[in-house]
Amino acid sequence: EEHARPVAIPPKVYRKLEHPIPLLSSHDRAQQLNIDDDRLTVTGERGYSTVRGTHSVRKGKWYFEVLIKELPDDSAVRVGWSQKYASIQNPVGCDVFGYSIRSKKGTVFHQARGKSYTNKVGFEEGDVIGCEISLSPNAPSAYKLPDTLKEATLIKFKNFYYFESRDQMKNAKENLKEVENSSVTFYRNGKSLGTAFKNIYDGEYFPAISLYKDAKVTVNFGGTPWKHRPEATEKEKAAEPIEKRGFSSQIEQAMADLLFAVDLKINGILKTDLGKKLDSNY
Amino acid sequence: MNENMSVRESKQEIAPKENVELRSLPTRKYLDETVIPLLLEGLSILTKERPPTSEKAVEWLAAFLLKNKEYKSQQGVTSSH
Amino acid sequence: MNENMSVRESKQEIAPKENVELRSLPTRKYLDETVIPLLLEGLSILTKERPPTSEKAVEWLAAFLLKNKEYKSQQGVTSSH
Repeated sequence: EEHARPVAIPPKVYRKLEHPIPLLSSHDRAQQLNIDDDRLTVTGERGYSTVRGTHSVRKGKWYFEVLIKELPDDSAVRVGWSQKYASIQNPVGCDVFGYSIRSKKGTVFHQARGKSYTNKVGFEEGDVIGCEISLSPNAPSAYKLPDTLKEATLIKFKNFYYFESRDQMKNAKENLKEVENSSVTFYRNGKSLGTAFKNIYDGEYFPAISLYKDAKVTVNFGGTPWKHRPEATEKEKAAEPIEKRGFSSQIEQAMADLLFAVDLKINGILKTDLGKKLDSNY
Repeated sequence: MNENMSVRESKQEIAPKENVELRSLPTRKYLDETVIPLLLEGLSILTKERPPTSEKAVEWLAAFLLKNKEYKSQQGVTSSH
Repeated sequence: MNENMSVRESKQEIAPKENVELRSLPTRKYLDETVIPLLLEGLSILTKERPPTSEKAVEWLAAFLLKNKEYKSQQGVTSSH
């Protein structure tokens, strides 16, 4: 039981579950974090650790809010955008896969380097940090479809099942490309603080929240009205709430699964008998 | 006689179910029950036919869909020419 | 001025490639270059429109594909209602 062999599940038997509404992920997070039942409020546990949102973006301009509920003296918060390979036992922004802003002095982080951004004015309890990302439609992965996970090997580790993806991280790190016009911007209570990072790396970005000690925050992906509506800075299109990814990512997942089935079919692996109820749930 | 009766009845039973419940299905289920199975067949054949431009490929797929729109009730599909 | 040039150039580059090389692309690339972007738009709007039967849904999708057959992923689409 302890050392379960990796179990390959036949692809046509399962389908990646897409939660229809963006929330804090139940598995893509540090297990020690305390997430409330609504999966929108999270409290820190000792050292810095991270929880990511369930839904990601690859192109367009997107926004979510983080309300700081509790920020005891020795605690801290970092919020921003993270690719899936960023470590969850460290704060977002500590490696190449993340961009974040910190409650203390409003410092912004990428590759563990801190940069002053708000001339040292930090955030306190009751403040709302707005996180915006703008990803160019010309980015290499802008039109990529989500993974179907149908070929990933399932590993059991400490009573949790994970998909084995060690090598993918290494080659993702080696192939990072900066993308012109892709950027990250943060807001304080709806006021833009200007572009924090320009020409950011190409990739699939998830909302990410990191907490140090017992800081407590509540995230709003747009399911409820913004506490502080982000001011429309330039004439450009306003950012869309991450909430909308709940629907559009299901369409993308349906297409990804369909193309996986087409591949099985043209290679003679999947037999479908149209007209009668299909037996396979690909 | 009996055989047809049941077929006719079962057809009537299907029709109403389709109209009311289909619209209330969750996104993925709605797509599974309407277009996905036919798209699977169509895209598989499309990769063999390979019309030379994207416009022609789109036209081919649209024609395939229209030709087989009752695929759920009939048996199998017919691919054009 | 420079901004527009690059966009227009990239468009011209696509056109000739379409006719000759498109057919020799690997399967997935062929589908990506021809029908996938438009199908994604179509499935998204189809799921919002929700025709009540699978037959009507297939018809709607076919009509959408035909109406937007010159679609390139970065332009808009017109949805028939």
